[in-house]
Amino acid sequence: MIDLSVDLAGIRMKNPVMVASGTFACGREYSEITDLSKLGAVVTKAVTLKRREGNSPPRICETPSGILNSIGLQNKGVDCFLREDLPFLRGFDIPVIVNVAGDDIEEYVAVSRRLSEAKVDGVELNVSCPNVKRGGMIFGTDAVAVAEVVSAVKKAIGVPLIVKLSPNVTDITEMARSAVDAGADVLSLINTVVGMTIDTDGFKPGLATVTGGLSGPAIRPIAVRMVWQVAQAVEVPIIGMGGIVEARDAVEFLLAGATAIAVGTANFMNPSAALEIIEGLEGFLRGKGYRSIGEIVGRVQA
Amino acid sequence: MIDLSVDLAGIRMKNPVMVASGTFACGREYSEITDLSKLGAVVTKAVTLKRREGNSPPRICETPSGILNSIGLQNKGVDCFLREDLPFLRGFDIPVIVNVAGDDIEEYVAVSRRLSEAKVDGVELNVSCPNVKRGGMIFGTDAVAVAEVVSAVKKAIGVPLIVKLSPNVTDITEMARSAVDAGADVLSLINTVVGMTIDTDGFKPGLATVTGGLSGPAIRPIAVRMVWQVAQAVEVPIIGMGGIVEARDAVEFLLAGATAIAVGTANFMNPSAALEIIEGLEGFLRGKGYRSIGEIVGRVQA
Amino acid sequence: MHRVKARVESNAKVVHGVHRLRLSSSEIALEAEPGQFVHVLCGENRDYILRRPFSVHRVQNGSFDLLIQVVGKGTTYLSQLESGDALDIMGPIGRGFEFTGNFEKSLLVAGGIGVAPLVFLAERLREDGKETHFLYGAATREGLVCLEDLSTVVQKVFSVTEDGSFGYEGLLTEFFGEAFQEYNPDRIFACGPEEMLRKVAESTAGTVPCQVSLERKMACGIGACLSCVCRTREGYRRVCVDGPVFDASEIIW
Amino acid sequence: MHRVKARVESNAKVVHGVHRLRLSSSEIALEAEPGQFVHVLCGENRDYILRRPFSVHRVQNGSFDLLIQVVGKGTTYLSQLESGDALDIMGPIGRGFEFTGNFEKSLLVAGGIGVAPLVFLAERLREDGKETHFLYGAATREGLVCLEDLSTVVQKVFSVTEDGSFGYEGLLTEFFGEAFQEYNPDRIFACGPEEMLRKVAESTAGTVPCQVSLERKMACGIGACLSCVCRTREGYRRVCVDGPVFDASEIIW
Ligand SMILES: Cc1cc2nc3c(=O)[nH]c(=O)nc-3n(C[C@H](O)[C@H](O)[C@H](O)COP(=O)(O)OP(=O)(O)OC[C@H]3O[C@@H](n4cnc5c(N)ncnc54)[C@H](O)[C@@H]3O)c2cc1C
Ligand SMILES: Cc1cc2nc3c(=O)[nH]c(=O)nc-3n(C[C@H](O)[C@H](O)[C@H](O)COP(=O)(O)OP(=O)(O)OC[C@H]3O[C@@H](n4cnc5c(N)ncnc54)[C@H](O)[C@@H]3O)c2cc1C
Ligand SMILES: Cc1cc2nc3c(=O)[nH]c(=O)nc-3n(C[C@H](O)[C@H](O)[C@H](O)COP(=O)(O)O)c2cc1C
Ligand SMILES: Cc1cc2nc3c(=O)[nH]c(=O)nc-3n(C[C@H](O)[C@H](O)[C@H](O)COP(=O)(O)O)c2cc1C
Ligand code: FES
Ligand code: FES
Repeated sequence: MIDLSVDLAGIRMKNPVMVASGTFACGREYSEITDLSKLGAVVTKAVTLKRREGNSPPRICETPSGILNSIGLQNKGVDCFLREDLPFLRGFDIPVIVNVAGDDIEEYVAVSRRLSEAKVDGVELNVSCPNVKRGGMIFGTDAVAVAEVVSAVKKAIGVPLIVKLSPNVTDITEMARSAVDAGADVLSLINTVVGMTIDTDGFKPGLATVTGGLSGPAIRPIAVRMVWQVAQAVEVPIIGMGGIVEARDAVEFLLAGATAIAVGTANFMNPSAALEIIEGLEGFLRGKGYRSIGEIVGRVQA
Repeated sequence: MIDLSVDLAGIRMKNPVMVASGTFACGREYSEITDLSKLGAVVTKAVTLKRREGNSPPRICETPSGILNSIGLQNKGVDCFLREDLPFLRGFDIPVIVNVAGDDIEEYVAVSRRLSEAKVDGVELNVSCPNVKRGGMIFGTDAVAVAEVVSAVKKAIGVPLIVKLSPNVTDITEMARSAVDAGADVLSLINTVVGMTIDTDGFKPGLATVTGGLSGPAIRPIAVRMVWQVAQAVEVPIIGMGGIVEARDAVEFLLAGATAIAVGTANFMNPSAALEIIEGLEGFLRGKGYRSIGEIVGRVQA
Repeated sequence: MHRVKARVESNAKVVHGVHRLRLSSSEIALEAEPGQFVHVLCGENRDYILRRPFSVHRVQNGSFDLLIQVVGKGTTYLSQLESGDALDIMGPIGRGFEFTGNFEKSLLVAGGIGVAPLVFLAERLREDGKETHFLYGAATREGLVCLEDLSTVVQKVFSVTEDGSFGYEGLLTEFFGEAFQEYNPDRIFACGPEEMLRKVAESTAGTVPCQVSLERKMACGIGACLSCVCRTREGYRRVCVDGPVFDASEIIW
Repeated sequence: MHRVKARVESNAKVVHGVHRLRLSSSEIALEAEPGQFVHVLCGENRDYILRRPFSVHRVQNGSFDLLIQVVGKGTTYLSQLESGDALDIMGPIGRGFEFTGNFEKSLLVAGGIGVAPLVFLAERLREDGKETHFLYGAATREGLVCLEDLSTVVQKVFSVTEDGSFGYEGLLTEFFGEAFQEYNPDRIFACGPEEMLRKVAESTAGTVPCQVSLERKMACGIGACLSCVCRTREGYRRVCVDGPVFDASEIIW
């Protein structure tokens, strides 16, 4: 038996494979064609205090080996989440991590506190959504602002606090240290990279918001690099993501120093991507003669 | 007749298509299979004061829709460049722009002065090479350092000064403004994005330097976004690059606000890429009823 | 909704640039309703990574057809498939046309490849014994790819081509009023370019119920990612699962 | 060096996972020398974007062969080509084997698919009337794909397989000394995995001249990008144009 289980600052997962925020909604849609109970954990789409409309369409376009999105924070608000989605997710006996966004520190704190009271398994602070004009972005690219929001939320909750970092910064390790010093129990990286496309027939941007977030295989080398850099810089566990499509990709992140990984854009290509990666990881470890996933974490010879 | 000519702060080019530094050496190798005299301009591989060995191999690996490189600054030094390569390039009657790198401001100044005395058509300061450990990187990601090196070189030369920006920063417009305020006549963007891959069999990084520079179609959305942002922020002409493979890609950069564009990684796939893009641009403009390339620059409806 | 590896039974070039792909899947063939679509993985490629949505065009016993216009990479890939190839397909997906209501005469309005789901709908309407007319526009006679099929399914086809090579000359929307007058329908079902749908919707507003099938770029195709929304009176709604067919009166164009 | 659209004349599966591609190009066939390679665009794909280098394996009148081991995306693409398909090829490229010097008896050492350029070399050596022996190693009998071809071209083939299914059992390098003793060559030409080349080079150091053909990942393939360098006594040198064949004494392993 290969031991795939991991402990993320108290969040016990039977394997290191989660689904990335925003690409899996609250799992309901995918539950029809994939077995959620096999996942390491589910991370929900961002939840805010009140219902949000999100950005104007078009919200998506394709790029070489990637996609650009500008969904914005469309969601029904934390109350509706707790009423409708959390009970559903609880039915699968896997950790439920809730991605939280807000316009200001107060909103982050209020939403996180509600979730903590409801005993979700973890709160993931989305301090890095490039698609929200008000607030959001500033937190993710300024180390002082990151520290402020993290320490405010940390004081307000009693469940593990995950901070999701933006890759759109000069020095990712500065953000990481700042988040950890302020109380982050786990770091998630990376969120999407700011990008833009232009339709050369209509002379219009591909997205209504002009710029949006790039995800998918195209950004994987950037994500692996940042995970590796951050793994050298801080002690907390890292959830690695960015362009993971198959088990080998996940192994790259683990070798770079991630304790767990998340599958995002690949869900759109292959709704069973996460499940296939779990199997693939097991096969990989067996093939190399390892007995537990922890044995390869951070083992890149760099 | 479609007028493709552009004037980049005094550098007169018969069309806006150049080849990007480091992907075309000094043109000699490509001259066997492609007609250099048709290019808008050639930008050489980085030149330093003395001969350099460059980084240890492996120096390259493939990533989804991109490549990662860590050539480093291997070159024969400015004297050898002036003796062997410049006379060769002069034979094609197109502007010769020389990419300059260095370990410190003194080296940048010394190399640029020699080139200016030799009357090259433009100097492109590579303040952003992610593959050089000493110096290089710091200039490109710190606005004050960028300003220092740019103003020092500006004082020393009498030919147009192009500053090539690094995308590995939180705010590209800050770097752009800093370079322009310090005297940059033209901005080039983007250089490569720092990335990393790991060989999951050998547990070794794909590159001997561990991290390297990501280029190719994968980074195009990032490059288009930065060109657009910088075009809003400064008045000087911009040379856009990053993943341009065909004419439509070039049009994206022009619409975003670039006056000229450069073809890099695509040369490796298709050594005639630049020439085909020139033809394609002409066809594009004709098809849309434009008469000169300037008519579409910055015309994205954003 | 299922995810299946469907086998290509046949791939026929209908006219230049339009292919009819017959795919075997009894689950999808059995459950699909007119207006629903399937979400297709176009190869194991990592260059363009999203699935592509296509309406169910017709169903047979154990298989169904797609009618595919070749416009880009994904559709080029599909057009080159050969019998026996396998295709990763999710479906049937979405809210199709609502045609069980109380009405007598319907007018189906198809612009170009928008004809695909309307042929399926027309077949069902005939089974239900409804009187069905068809307003069908395309750039040229060649573009009216389903004309023969339709002739046996609907009462009358009103054809319009932009170059006048068949039927009336001009844009379909220029003749909508005339067709409406002629057939006097009490239901409209439309599929085609959004500009056409908007005009049809505006012409019918407040007169007869009109349903339109919308297109949006889609990522997940199953309601999770919120990338495909359109603006409706109830806020943004997902074209993939709240649509693709909407009551025209809901849409804010 | 030329850039041509070469037509695929034939694509034969030699054994499982190894294909022989015959490509028409009189320019390349005419100019290629043993040890040179061609740089091949493996499809119009934007997922993996670099060309792939392959040694010229044999030349005929107006065409040449590649011997391709399927290991990844590019080689899979090539293995699926059909006669009549066109392929974008640059070549011939690089410094091949130097075999015009003053020597009598050579030993060619091939590990696995490294046999590809050595068959071409052996043919030329025979034309020059030289005595040529061959040390040929692979994992299994199947992997000795050129054994039949070689039997008519060289004096003797010394075969080694890792599983002992043909010839001696073990690694080629374990038998290098024995083969060397047996044939007593005054030139060595080797191609195969770098570890094998290093061992062969070390065994011959200071005795007979030894040339090795190196492999590196390549971007431009024509000397411009400096991505393919190897360490030599004169500093980093480009495998694509300063090699791929080097005098073993130049290499710093
Ligand atoms: C519900 C629905 C049903 C459809 N039914 C049919 C049908 O029956 N027959 C048919 O030929 N076409 C149909 N389309 C359009 C079809 O999905 C696109 O033509 C196809 O996705 C183009 O893919 P491509 O790779 O060839 O083009 P590209 O232009 O290379 O595609 C680039 C991206 O844009 C998206 N895209 C491009 N055009 C459209 C479009 N019109 N609608 C939505 N996304 C688009 C693609 O999915 C892809 O993500 C339907 C679209 C929707 C939303
Ligand atoms: C000068 C030279 C001559 C060669 N001759 C032959 C030959 O005659 N027959 C043959 O089967 N193979 C030959 N090879 C190796 C061949 O180039 C690789 O097997 C091939 O590039 C693999 O491509 P892929 O897409 O299938 O594999 P992938 O593993 O998907 O390739 C990924 C990347 O690594 C590069 N790469 C992978 N393996 C090698 C390798 N061994 N050497 C250089 N680059 C590599 C690819 O070019 C590509 O850029 C030669 C290599 C060189 C440098
Ligand atoms: C459509 C879409 C919506 C997303 N929404 C969120 C979100 O609400 N909160 C968040 O923190 N990240 C969000 N992300 C970012 C992903 O969680 C992930 O960090 C990123 O996409 C990189 O991983 P990938 O390349 O595997 O998709 C979203 C990504 C996509 C593609
Ligand atoms: C192999 C290689 C070497 C490069 N060397 C240099 C260099 O010496 N100086 C420089 O300013 N940029 C260098 N670059 C960056 C390119 O000029 C260009 O900015 C970048 O690759 C993005 O463009 P592309 O995606 O079209 O390649 C190099 C890029 C590559 C791929
Ligand atoms: S495509 Fe994802 S919600 Fe519609
Ligand atoms: S591959 Fe570019 S120099 Fe050799």
